[in-house]
Amino acid sequence: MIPLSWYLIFAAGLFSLGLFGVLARRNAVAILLGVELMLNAVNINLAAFWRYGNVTDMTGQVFAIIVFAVAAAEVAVGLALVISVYRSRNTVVADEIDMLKW
Amino acid sequence: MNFIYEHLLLVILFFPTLAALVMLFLPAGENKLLRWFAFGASLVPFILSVWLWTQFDPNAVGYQFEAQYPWYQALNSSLHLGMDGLSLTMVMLTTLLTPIALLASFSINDRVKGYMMLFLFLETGMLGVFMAVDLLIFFVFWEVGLVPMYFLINQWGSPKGEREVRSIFGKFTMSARNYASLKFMIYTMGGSLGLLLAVQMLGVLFGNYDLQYITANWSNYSKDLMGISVSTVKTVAFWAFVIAFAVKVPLWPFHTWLPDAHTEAPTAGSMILAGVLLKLGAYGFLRLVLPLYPAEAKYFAGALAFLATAAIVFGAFASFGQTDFKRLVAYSSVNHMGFVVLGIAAAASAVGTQDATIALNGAVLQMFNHGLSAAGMFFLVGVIYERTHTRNLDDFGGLFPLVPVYGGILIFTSMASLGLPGLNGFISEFLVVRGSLPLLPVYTAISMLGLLMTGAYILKGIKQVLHGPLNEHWAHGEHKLTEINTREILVMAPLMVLILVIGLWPAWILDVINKAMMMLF
Amino acid sequence: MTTETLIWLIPLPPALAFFLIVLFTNKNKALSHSVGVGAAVLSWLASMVVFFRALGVEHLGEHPFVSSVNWLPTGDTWFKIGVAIDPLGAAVLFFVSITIFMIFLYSVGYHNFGQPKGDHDRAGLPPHGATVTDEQGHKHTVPSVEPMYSRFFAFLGLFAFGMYTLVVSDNLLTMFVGWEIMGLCSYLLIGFWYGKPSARAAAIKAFMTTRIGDVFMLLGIAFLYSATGTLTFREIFTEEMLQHLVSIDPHFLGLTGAGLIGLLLFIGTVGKSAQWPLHVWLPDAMEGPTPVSAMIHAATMVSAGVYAVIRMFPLLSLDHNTMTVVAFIGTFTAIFAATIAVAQNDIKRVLAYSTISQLGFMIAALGIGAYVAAAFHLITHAFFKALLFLGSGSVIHGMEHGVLHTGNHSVDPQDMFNMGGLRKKMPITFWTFLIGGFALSGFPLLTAGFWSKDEILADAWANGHLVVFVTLALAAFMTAFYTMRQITLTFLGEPRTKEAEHAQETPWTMTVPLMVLSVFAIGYGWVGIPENFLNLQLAPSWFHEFVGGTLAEHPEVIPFNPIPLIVSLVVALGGLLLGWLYYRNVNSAKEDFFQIPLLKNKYYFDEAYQVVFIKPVIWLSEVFTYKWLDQGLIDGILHFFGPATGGIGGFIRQYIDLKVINEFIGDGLAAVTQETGRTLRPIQTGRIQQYMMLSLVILAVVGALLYFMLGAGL
Amino acid sequence: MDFLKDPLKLAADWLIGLMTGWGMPEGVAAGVAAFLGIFVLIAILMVIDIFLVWLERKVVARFQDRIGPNRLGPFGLIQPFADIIKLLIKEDITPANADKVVYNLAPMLSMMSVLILWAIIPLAPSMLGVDLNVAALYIIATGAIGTLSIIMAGWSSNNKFALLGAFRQVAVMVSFEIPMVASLLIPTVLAGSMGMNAIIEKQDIWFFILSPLGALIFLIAAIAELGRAPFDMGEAESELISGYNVEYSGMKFGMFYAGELLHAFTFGGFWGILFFGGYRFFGLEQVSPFLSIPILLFKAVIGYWIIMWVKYTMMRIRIDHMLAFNWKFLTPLSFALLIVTALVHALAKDAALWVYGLSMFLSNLVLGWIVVEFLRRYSRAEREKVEGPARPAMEAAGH
Amino acid sequence: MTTAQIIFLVVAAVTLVSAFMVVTTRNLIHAALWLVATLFGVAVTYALLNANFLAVVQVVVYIGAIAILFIFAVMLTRKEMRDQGPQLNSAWWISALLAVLTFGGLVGMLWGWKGMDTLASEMPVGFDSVSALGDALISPNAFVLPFEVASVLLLAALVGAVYVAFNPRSGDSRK
Repeated sequence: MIPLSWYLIFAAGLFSLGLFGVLARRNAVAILLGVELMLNAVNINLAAFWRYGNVTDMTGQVFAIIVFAVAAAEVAVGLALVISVYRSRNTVVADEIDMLKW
Repeated sequence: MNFIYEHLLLVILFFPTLAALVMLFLPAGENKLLRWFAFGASLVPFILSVWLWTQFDPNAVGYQFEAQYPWYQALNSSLHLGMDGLSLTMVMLTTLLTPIALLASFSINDRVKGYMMLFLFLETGMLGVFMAVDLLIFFVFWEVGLVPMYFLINQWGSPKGEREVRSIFGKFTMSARNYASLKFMIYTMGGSLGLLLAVQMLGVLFGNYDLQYITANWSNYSKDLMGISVSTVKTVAFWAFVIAFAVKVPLWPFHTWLPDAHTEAPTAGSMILAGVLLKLGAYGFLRLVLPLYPAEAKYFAGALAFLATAAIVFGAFASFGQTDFKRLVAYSSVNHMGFVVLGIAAAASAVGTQDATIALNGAVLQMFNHGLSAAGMFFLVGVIYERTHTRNLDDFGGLFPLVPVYGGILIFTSMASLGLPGLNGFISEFLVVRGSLPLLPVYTAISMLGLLMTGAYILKGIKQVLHGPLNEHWAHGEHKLTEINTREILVMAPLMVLILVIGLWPAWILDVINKAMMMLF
Repeated sequence: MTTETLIWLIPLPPALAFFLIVLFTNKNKALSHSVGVGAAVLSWLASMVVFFRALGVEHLGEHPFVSSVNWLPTGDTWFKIGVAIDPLGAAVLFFVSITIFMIFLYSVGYHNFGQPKGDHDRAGLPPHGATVTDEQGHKHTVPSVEPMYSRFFAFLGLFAFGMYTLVVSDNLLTMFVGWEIMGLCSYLLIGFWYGKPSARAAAIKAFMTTRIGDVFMLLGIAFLYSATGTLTFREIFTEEMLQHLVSIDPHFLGLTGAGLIGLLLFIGTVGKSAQWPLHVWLPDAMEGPTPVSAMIHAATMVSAGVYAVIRMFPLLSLDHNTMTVVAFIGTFTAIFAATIAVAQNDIKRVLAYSTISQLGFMIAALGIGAYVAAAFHLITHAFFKALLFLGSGSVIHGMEHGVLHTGNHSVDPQDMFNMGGLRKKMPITFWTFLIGGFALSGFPLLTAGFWSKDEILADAWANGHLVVFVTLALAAFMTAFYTMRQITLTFLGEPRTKEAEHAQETPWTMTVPLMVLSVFAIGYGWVGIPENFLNLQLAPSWFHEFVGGTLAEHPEVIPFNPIPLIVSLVVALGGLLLGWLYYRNVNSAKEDFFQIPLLKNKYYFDEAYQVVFIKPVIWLSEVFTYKWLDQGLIDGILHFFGPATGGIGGFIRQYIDLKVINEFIGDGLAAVTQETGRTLRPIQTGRIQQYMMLSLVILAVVGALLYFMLGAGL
Repeated sequence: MDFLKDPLKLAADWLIGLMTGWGMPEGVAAGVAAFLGIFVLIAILMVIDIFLVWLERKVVARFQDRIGPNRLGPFGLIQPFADIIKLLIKEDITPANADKVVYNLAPMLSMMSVLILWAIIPLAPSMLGVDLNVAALYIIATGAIGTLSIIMAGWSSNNKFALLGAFRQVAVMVSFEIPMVASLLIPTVLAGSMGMNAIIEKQDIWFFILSPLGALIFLIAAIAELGRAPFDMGEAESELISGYNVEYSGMKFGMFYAGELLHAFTFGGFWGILFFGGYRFFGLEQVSPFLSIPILLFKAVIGYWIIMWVKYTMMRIRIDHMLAFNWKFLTPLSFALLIVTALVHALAKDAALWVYGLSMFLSNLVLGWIVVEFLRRYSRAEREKVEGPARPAMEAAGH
Repeated sequence: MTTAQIIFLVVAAVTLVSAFMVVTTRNLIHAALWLVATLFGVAVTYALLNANFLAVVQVVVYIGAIAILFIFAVMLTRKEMRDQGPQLNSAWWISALLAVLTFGGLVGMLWGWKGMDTLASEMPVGFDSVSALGDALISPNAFVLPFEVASVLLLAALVGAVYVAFNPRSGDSRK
């Protein structure tokens, strides 16, 4: 059978890939894509811990569900922001959106 | 339903707050909606407390419907609610008077939303004091009640009027309602500072604020505290408690905020102020002072009785000396509440005897009765003030033919206030006098002077308003005085019915009070 | 229905009538008086049934009708209220129910039921008359109906309720309830025409004066209650209870407990029964409509005072000092009021003082221990005084006819000097008034007043109270004198004014009560003829037997003595004769020798009270308590705090906050912070990913540090 | 009898036995058998699909007062086969600058999203792919794949009309997913399970009778989800030529086309399953799967026919009206209905069956009435805002 | 190597490769589509973990809504069909280093954990994880409050997103 470590390492990999996307991509939408990957990695962990822990205790799954909700909210607001920024500044490159300093 | 039953006190306590929060989302301009909503919302606690009354077992010892919710765990203070016959009576009074006061406020057109919300908050504040079985919670609700009242007086009080403040530093004027609200707020808060300190001392000493626990342990606590002998500490703490409550009751000479606040408050504010807020002080005496400081209370019973008698006598005299109708009624509260404290003082001097029980019965019933009659009186003053925009007794005269129904109601309510046998005030005053006479004969005898003057000022009020030659100013034209309307009659109706019912058959409520008093003391 | 239930029900119809009229029928005059009179009839019927059943019971005094219920919980016990009818109660109930019924009936006519509405009548003022046009087109002014007709019956109903409650109650507290309800009603009824300032003042005076007494009485009740633990008469008037009361020492003027309680209760009576020095309200109470005067002075309220004293007699009689006080007050009032009555011109005022005087008789009788005589006089007096008041009302009513006819409103229809010769105009009124007057004067053998007054005098003589005897005899003489003065001035001779010429007999609703009452004014005396009158060995006096049975110790029948009889014959007949002789020639107030200013102004008691009590109280209230104490002293102290706090605050702000905290600490810190910030500003690039990297690096570093420093055992 | 009772198991056992007899490991054999089963099912579906084309054309012809295909074979039955041959032999064009991978993937996904729906359709009590305990959600999930296919098609075509069509279609599908979910939850609530078999077994009374309003909402949402008229935003011939599939030709177009028809048929089947008792028909399903399959298919055809009926009688609705209709009307209504259903169910589930049924039905009726009444007033107010207050008829006649 | 392990490895590999493509592809639409593939992979992982509900919801929410939104957003925020310029910023190598470090750190930290070799727990007989999950979500003793808070969060996000993205210049279509 599959030991827990496989899932954890798989999730860690996914998380690191997402992190790379977040840190390295220029496009704001792509950054959000990376964020999604990270969230999914977390969810895998949650589900795995549920499955490998006490199955009757649904905490892991509930957490995952709430992460879904948070992710949906985050995407909705994040993309709305991106579109809004695009409308006013005509760019979605994260480096160029740097007015909020000093 | 089961949930409500299990958390009945909590629901009653916070339903008004909840309703007020919901009101926040109602449109501000819809006065009708806001009024009816607030009124309807305040009916719910009333209905629930009627249910509470039916579910209440007067024979059971201790608190009923007890419920404990975590609140401030670091201090071991919890939202601990409970109900015995004493608080039940007061809760009934509060939940009854609030809808009535709200119904009475239907004529308010200015910022209705804020007004109604403040009223609902006020209800929670008052109920909290009556339900609290935790000293800290008691104090919190005690202060919570002040804030809405302050704004009600300050914002919705009588718009006219200047008040000249004279002091040794010179004279200045400020608007009357501002003066009154400030005086009310600062006086009450200042009075309760000592209470806060004493409560904290108890909390530190016992590590929690649970009233039952502290009551059981404090009265026979005998170790020295902070290097001071325990009796000194107890005496100081006793007076800290007493002053806080005496300001609220109010006892002479702490009473001068009352005529100002009552006079300037909006009608419904005065109703609640006189009907319930004053009871908080007396309730404090019964709930905290007597159980916590039996020995000190007994020792200082004479002093308390002196102040009570002074309140009765001077209150009556001052009331008689007024030319302002509302101020007259306001001073009558000083007079009537004096009887409550007299009863309490008498009981303190001989806890456990039958005389004491009778005096306490009288005091508690007097609290309830005064709640009914004072609220009614203030409302009636408000009714006529709304129509004439004056409270000066000399401006009225002979209005009876114009407003026969109003006149009848006014006389009825006045008579209840006067203590006419057959109406509620008599029962309680008689019980207080009966209970106090063997214990404090001199003070009781002197307080009879107050009783006499009660008649004088009540009759003065009726004489100046209703009787005598008609002041033609109010008979014709745009100033024509209109009769009390159906809504206003509906406001008075429950009060009047209760006044009569208690006057004729007091046993139903007195039985609960009596059993509670027997168990408490 | 058992008698006990019936007793409970006696007070109810008038109370129900009150509520019915107030709440429902107040718009309809006919319905209102039907309800009111109907209630009076019901109560009367019930009272009669109870009375006759009481008559049929042997030893009613020992086994009265009683019934009680729990009312107030007082600790472990209950305070009970209940009803009881013993012989005294039954006798009082008898006259109360009849007079109340008569007064109700009388009021219908008195308030001009069936007449048109007045032209300018207004609620709160007496009706001024209405103009009607007959078939020929002539305009007449006729009496107009009272605008507050329904209200009057409502008040009467409440009043009757109070009285019945008082009579049937078996304890002091409910008695006090009835007592005070009557006080309220007297206030309302005296001030019935509240539009008149005099009426308004009189109402307040009545209420306040009686309240002085009531307050003491309440104190007495409370004292009694706490001393005995009960207020029920039966339980108080037991041997051991009374002994216990005597044994209490209240440390007050050397009185025993019983004496002090008795005194306190008696002060209540002084107020209620208008005894000196609290008598001042009663003459002023004449401002009310006449049925009210009758109600207050005859049937109910003042009787209630005496009734209470009679009730409490076993207690009062325990202390010698108290009895002396009672006797003194009664006797003094009797003579004092009689002297004033001589100088009054208002027909009702004379009767008012006469009432005070007669009540003094009763009180004096009690003071000397003449229990039965007092009760007897109470009842006979109630009948004939009600008769007199109603009669005077009838006279006034007739005079008002005349006033309306001539239209001259300056003529006072109550002034006796404006009357004269009314016997022809108002025959029924005249004859009934004559009966009443003779009864009051104690016209020998025939009238009730003779028998009762004679009994008092006989008791006084027999018990050796010579001072009392002489004074009362003098008062009785004066009573006869002023009564005859009144009759002469009012009815005899020729009309002195046009108005008197045009006076008219009143309608049947007014005359029937007069006739009924005159029957009792004569007949009721016969039930109390002493058994050894003139040593004739008649049948035992029924009244003496019956009412005397109330007391545990049956009062003894006093032996016959001719001296008091002769004295009372002389004073009655002499007074009447003298009055007639003198006043048949007097035609105006100026000719009257007895218009002495001191008497006419009632010994200046009102003025004295004004100066001694009322003015100081007003000063005490308005100036001392409110202005000086509250607004001056207490608020002054308070107002010290506000500005003082403000001053301290100002100082702190000026010298500490602004200088030290703001300028030195606050601004200095801010300058440092600003400089630091300016230096570090470039770090902020605004690029989110750089921030994230940085934070991640820091997170990693901190995490690693924690991991290694806190140990790998995590 | 066994064969009649459970032919599938019999066949599977036989197959597995046969293959293990050849020396295969049992697991592999089971896998192969399952695969074969899937293959057979898909094959049958494809055949059905072909006949659906014929049916659709016939029915639309009847609606439009025509005869429809009638030349090839009896009643033109051969016509669809001819169509397929035509599609297969047409030139396979990929537009220039198109994203080729995505372009080619889209029709496959479209077809796939329909076919995998059949994994959870119970043809008979014992005959279904998987008895998923989240089957109701599964329907939505496959819808998501459909959505994806459409947007992929629209984007990869490198055509503005295609993109616009895809946008519109996707907006509609995403929006109407919400009332769809809510109405799917109604059978779920009533049955207490999301499993299809459980839902069918609970339907002693058709859920259509317990919740007619729910069935109606499901139907409307399904039509929108299918992108069929009156909600055919993605195609909208008059505006967008053919919408997202404008650049497709040959069998790729054929896959979109066939997918849509099969999808409609499938939703007709789901309608039957969720609200009309699925394979149940007065106990006949107990006799043999050979009876229950026709029952289900018959119900599916009825559902499909109703969907067609709607399509060919309603005119297309403007996109903003459609979305407003969804967000402002259908979604709130579906939630309200869900709440009411749950409440009534909770209150009345222990009552007698007829009480339960009646209260359910009546509550639906009342809610429907309230909604209709509300709509009437709202639209009157809207009309008055535009036209001014309605004049009395008399006065209007006078002008 | 059991069948499950093989399946897992395949799925994981596909997922990770897709994820890698997500963060590196130049074409953003492709990135979004690769994200879909990744999400599918994750959904399959859930299914492998017997979390049916999560798997289905993953498809519904992530693919049906979030991925679609991404595609929309990508399309709405570009002027040309093709992506211009570099898709990675200049400091991408630091990011890569950080990502690798993170992975290394995570794995390193996990490596020493004794629970790594845990095997999946036994499913109790008759245990329905979906209904258990439903109970947990609405039970007052469990997660009803977070659940409700999450719903409020969603509502707030909905309103906020509409407000933020609403173009005031385009105005209300109804006017």
